[in-house]
Amino acid sequence: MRKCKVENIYTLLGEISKNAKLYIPVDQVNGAKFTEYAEGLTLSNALKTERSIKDFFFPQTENLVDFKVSGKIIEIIDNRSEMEDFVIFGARACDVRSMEILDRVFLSEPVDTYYANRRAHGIIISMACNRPAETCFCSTFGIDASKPAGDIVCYKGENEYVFEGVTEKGKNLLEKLNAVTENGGEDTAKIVQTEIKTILDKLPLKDVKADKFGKDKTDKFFNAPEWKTLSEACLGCGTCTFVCPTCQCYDIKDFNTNSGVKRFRCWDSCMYSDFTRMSAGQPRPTQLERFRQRFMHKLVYYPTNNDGIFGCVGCGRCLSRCPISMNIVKVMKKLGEGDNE
Amino acid sequence: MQVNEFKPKIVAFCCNWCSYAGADLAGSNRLSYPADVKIIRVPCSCRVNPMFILRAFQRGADGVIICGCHPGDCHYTSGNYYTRRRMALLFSMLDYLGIEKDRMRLEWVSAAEGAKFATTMNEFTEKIISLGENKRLEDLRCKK
Amino acid sequence: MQKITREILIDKAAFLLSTGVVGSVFGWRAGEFDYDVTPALFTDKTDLKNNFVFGDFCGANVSKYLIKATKNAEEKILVFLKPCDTYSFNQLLTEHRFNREKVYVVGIPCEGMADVRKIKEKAGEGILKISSTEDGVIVDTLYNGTISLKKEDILLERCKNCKSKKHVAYDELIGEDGTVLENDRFDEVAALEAMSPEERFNFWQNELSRCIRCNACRDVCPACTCEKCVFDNPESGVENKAAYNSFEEKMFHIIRAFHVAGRCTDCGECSRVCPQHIPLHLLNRKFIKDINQFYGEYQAGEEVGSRAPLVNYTKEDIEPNDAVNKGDK
Amino acid sequence: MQRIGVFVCWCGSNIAATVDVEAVSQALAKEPGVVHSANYQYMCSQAGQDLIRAAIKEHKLTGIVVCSCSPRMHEMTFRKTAESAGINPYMVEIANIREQCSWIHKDILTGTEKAIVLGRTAIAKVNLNAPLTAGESPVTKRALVIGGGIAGIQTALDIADAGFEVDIVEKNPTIGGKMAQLDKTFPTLDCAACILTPKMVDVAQHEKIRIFSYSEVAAVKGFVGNFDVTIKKKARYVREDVCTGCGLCTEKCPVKKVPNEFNLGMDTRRAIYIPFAQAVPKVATIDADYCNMLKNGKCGVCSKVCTAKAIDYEQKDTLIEEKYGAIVVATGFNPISMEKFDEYAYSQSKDVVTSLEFERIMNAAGPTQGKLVRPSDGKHPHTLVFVQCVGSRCANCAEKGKEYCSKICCMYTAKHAMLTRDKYPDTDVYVFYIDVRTPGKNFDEFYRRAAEEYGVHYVKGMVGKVMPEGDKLMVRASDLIANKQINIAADMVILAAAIEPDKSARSIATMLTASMDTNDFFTEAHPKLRPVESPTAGIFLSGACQGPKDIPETVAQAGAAAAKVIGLLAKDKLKGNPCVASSNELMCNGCSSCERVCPYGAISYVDKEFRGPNRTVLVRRVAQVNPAVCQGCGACTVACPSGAMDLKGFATKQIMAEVDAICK
Repeated sequence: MRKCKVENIYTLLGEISKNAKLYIPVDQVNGAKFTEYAEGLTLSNALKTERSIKDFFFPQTENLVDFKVSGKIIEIIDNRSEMEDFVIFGARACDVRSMEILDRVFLSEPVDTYYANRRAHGIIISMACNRPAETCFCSTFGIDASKPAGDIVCYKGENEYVFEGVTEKGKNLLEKLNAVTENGGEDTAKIVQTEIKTILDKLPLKDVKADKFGKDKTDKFFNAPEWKTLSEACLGCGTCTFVCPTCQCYDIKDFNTNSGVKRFRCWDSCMYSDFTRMSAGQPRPTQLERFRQRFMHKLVYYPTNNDGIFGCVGCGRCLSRCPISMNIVKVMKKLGEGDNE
Repeated sequence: MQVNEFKPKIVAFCCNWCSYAGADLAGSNRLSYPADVKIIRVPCSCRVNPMFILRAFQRGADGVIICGCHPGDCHYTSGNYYTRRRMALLFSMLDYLGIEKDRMRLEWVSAAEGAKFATTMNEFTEKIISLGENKRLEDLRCKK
Repeated sequence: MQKITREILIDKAAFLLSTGVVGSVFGWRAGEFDYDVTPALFTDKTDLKNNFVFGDFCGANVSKYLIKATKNAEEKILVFLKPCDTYSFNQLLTEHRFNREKVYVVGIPCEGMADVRKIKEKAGEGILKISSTEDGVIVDTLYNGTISLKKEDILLERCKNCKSKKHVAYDELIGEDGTVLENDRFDEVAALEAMSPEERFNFWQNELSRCIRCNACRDVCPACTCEKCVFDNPESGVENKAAYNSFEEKMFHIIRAFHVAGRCTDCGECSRVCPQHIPLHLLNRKFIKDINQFYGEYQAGEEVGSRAPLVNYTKEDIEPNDAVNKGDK
Repeated sequence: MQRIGVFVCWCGSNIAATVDVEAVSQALAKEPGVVHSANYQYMCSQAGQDLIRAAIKEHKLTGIVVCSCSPRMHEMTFRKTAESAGINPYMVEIANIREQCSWIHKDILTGTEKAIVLGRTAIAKVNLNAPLTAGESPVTKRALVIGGGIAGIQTALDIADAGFEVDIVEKNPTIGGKMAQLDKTFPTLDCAACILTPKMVDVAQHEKIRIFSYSEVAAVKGFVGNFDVTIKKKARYVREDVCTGCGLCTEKCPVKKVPNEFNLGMDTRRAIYIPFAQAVPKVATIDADYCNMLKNGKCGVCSKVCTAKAIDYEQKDTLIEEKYGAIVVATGFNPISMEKFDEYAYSQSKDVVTSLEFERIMNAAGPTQGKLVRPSDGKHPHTLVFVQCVGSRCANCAEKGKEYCSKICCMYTAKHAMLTRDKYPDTDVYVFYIDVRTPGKNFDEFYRRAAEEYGVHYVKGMVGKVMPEGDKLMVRASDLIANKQINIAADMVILAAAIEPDKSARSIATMLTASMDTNDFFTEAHPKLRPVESPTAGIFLSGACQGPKDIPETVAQAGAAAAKVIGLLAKDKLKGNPCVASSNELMCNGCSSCERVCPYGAISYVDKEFRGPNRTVLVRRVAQVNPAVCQGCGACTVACPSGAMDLKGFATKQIMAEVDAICK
């Protein structure tokens, strides 16, 4: 492990930013946001950034390709820019886990090369959650907020930051920072972890359990009567999906610029009334069905297709953003109330 | 002629009964106005949806002008009264968003006012040239 | 003034249910925490007793839900409406969005609702409990102990400038009716108007560029009740799912504000629900301010059947070119 | 995908001189959807149209773009061409490269470039055009004529003679209009009354004609073939059906000092009156402003003397609702007020009169029984000065007068001068003119006779000032030909006041949604080709309401308007405008915004069952447009937030495509 004094953290960040774009959480007018590092910026103390790190790898909109039509010839222009290396500092355990969930979607065959490209160029420095919030329930999905994954894991102690290289990429980067770090810090890391564990035990949502859900539970929940009351207030907006670190649905849109066509990929939301609309119409015509889709996907379909891994990381963003305060915790509790097995 | 002379794109929505006829009269009387102005014929100025105006700016227009019958003269009695309210609010909103307020204009031009049509277009084009390219309501995708 | 408690409302609802006046109750359902209240329809008395809540976090304007709720309802639906909700209620009736006969409105007074975002800003993360007091709330937190906050510091943005404590529609009132209030709700708009165009442009560019097109503002808006929104309709020519650049954000918000202009009651739900904290109400209020100034005071929803300013005219209306130049001189 | 043919017209050299038509047709050939592009000298000619027809067949065209003159000129022509070749007429769009391009741009590069953009825009639109079919609506076989002057009378008679019912609405107590006030008519000098009053009688006796005298049009709704008109019959306090027109009341009425408007206030009448002897209807009318009985309930003389018991002091204005298929406007003209022309001393001396006043003075039934005497002292005038163009052709004095030529003054002044000299050879008559305009049959001969045979002194020049001095009027003028100042001590000065449309015309135009020019003359649908129709379907123009006219012209136009009306009323059904609004019921949420802005009441709502999700049935309130009533303004399409309401032929998508094409 390597460590650096709290007061030296900006030297360290400066060092990282010499070789790659560095993004750190910075307090903005309306909450913390990953911001490109520049001297003078200060790290946010907020637990979570408003948006997850998903945006870096799977942006809300991206221009995939352009077409130029002249007469009967269609020219295809791949205007993908060469990705630069970039480093994200301060990702939380939940966000880091979300990358694993996205990887399973985008990196399995056929590989999404846009995503893969960004993944290959990105290094994630995670940060243990010193102060989890009441909306946190990552432990439900087996995530340890005191020991996040990531290329490098960081623990913030009272006087020092401690770093632990995890992946090859991470270790390499950490090595490059030897000049601004020193060996040690294991003790600090332990203390931080213990402190975090005590707090995790006090969280109001610590008892939310996902074990009733998972692989092959489609039949059990699909026709549950509870969906009606759960979904009745849903507005059908896309807030939950857009703040979610694991939602990965997108749509492809062509935009006619008058001089050609630009093809965009943009996030879609299963909550939208025209989500996956086909020539035969909308497969999920009511909000109940759309609402059910989102939660069934996170809690049943995804695990079914991905070795039992849940499609939710318990980050709690949807809990604090939903305009009508409906969320996955309420869904899990309500559906879980029913007769088990 | 200068090489880099700014040639603005101006969309003029003209109602069929008054302003389009006014434009025809300007033509018949050989009253010249800049070729930058291109006219779209609509039955009445009240057919002009704010979306059309924004669309024009998106697609690269530097100015949009709507011409209709004088209040009280609408071929459809009241169409231009609605236009007047809609555009008053829309223009005010665009101004509020910091868009140059002189990029959009509403002018009443009757079928008899060929000269007014030409003068209006001359003045408007001049104004748009002085404002320069539309940057605040542009869609970069549509720029060449 | 009588303090409205959940018990009073539950009793009222239970009574109306048992006497058969109504068949269901639209209200608010308790959540995981004290603040995450969800609008909900209750049909069962036990459910009502256990889960119905009313308190500082019942800000949601439930009038729009009546469109869906009344559609298949055989019996009347009881709905508790705060004064500001009743304006939306009337506006929806003006636009024939549901059958008045299917609704039983109980008007409830409102002293302003709390904004949990503001509480979090002041008390930090880790909120374990929020209890109401006479003039504010006491917050138990994980990290900062117990904090008490004054009501005026945690009011929802729209409640800070409450326009009316008067119910413009009800079948029955609990407590006393209030009056239309003097308010400063146009001050922010005026402040923006006083800026230079560049400043205004930068202000809005910054605000609107945060938009993620989640459509929450539209979906919560009681004036946005189209069967299919133009922005969802590929046939409309303006549909887009996510804004690629600032133009589309502007297009969406300008057109949305324009579509609700004269119909917007200024309920403020758009700003309340925006996950990106964009002050969207400032767009709608600009239209309201302009309408009042150009065409005379008009409050949407004040009266059922009133003619919205954009579907109305006088022969002496202000010319658009003068309207934008009103600030100059 | 459409198969579009582009046809670029040279319009002789009108277009070809400033637009490279070959380049335009080549450039447009590359546009999406275009399969054929050609240019030709005159597309609107038979040969040009044949070219289009042949191309439609050969290239299996589904859409046509003609780059030519304004669609207001030849859109119809090309639509018919397309139709005759088997494609829907509404698949034709015109790119206006003449009025909007070749005529206003001098530089061929600019002109060509713009013509290409305009063509491209029309192509973009046609790509989205859909075949449209017009709906049909019935025709009410009755016409309304507004105004009962010679124009209205002639129109009414012509329509009625063709077998259709006609109603005349006249705001005065009698029909007859200005012509009834005239003495003789130029150039034949037959007496106006002798030729007019028989026509008035014909009207009164015609079984197909009803006269609503002392009435006004209060409201007009509907559209061509189906107008709903509210007529306000003003209370005249005399029962028309009972009054015999004996005139006894008009002799016994004690209120004697009412200015007689028929004689332009130069004499008086009673509070109950019949405007003139040959009035139609010959019915008395009580002037409520003067009648003692109506003002303070004291009198009742007329009622006492009326043996027919026709007097009814309790009479109220009544509103009558009628349906018409066509409306003819014949609201006529008035001389302008002379109050802004103080240089002629009109307000200072009674001996300065307008030509219409002079007309009454010369009329045997006038205030002086036709004797030419000075209004001030009743003496016979020896020197008379006629001033022409008073308020006409005021290019630089538009705030005082009119920019246009009033057209009739030259001739009536010649008539007045000639008649004066004829009857009173002892007089000296001067006419001051800018130009003498006599472009009518036998007009110039008439004027020459006045000048040459009757010794009228025609002086080219304007009168600068008229100053009353003693019992003389000192006229200071310039003689432009002799290039000198003239001073004349005149006994009378007669001003040829400009004429302007009747004041009632503006409100009538608004009700009819018929457009007017800046002078408040009604605009014709086309200045040359459709001079008696207003741009609003079903509204026709007769007489001076459309522009200054003399009697023969008025009568000619009245007949022409009648012919148009007859043509319309002869149809059983009218083909409507297919470019109407229609609502997409699947998207409509029934909010009523569209209904509120529709000026024609064309939108109604129905509760309709729709298939809901998962085999449910939903009942929704949705808007429906009556295509026969809709006129296609498009106000509803913008009021509708969801875009459920769209306008055929000017659809949102089409207009956006045009915007895109222009901004490309």
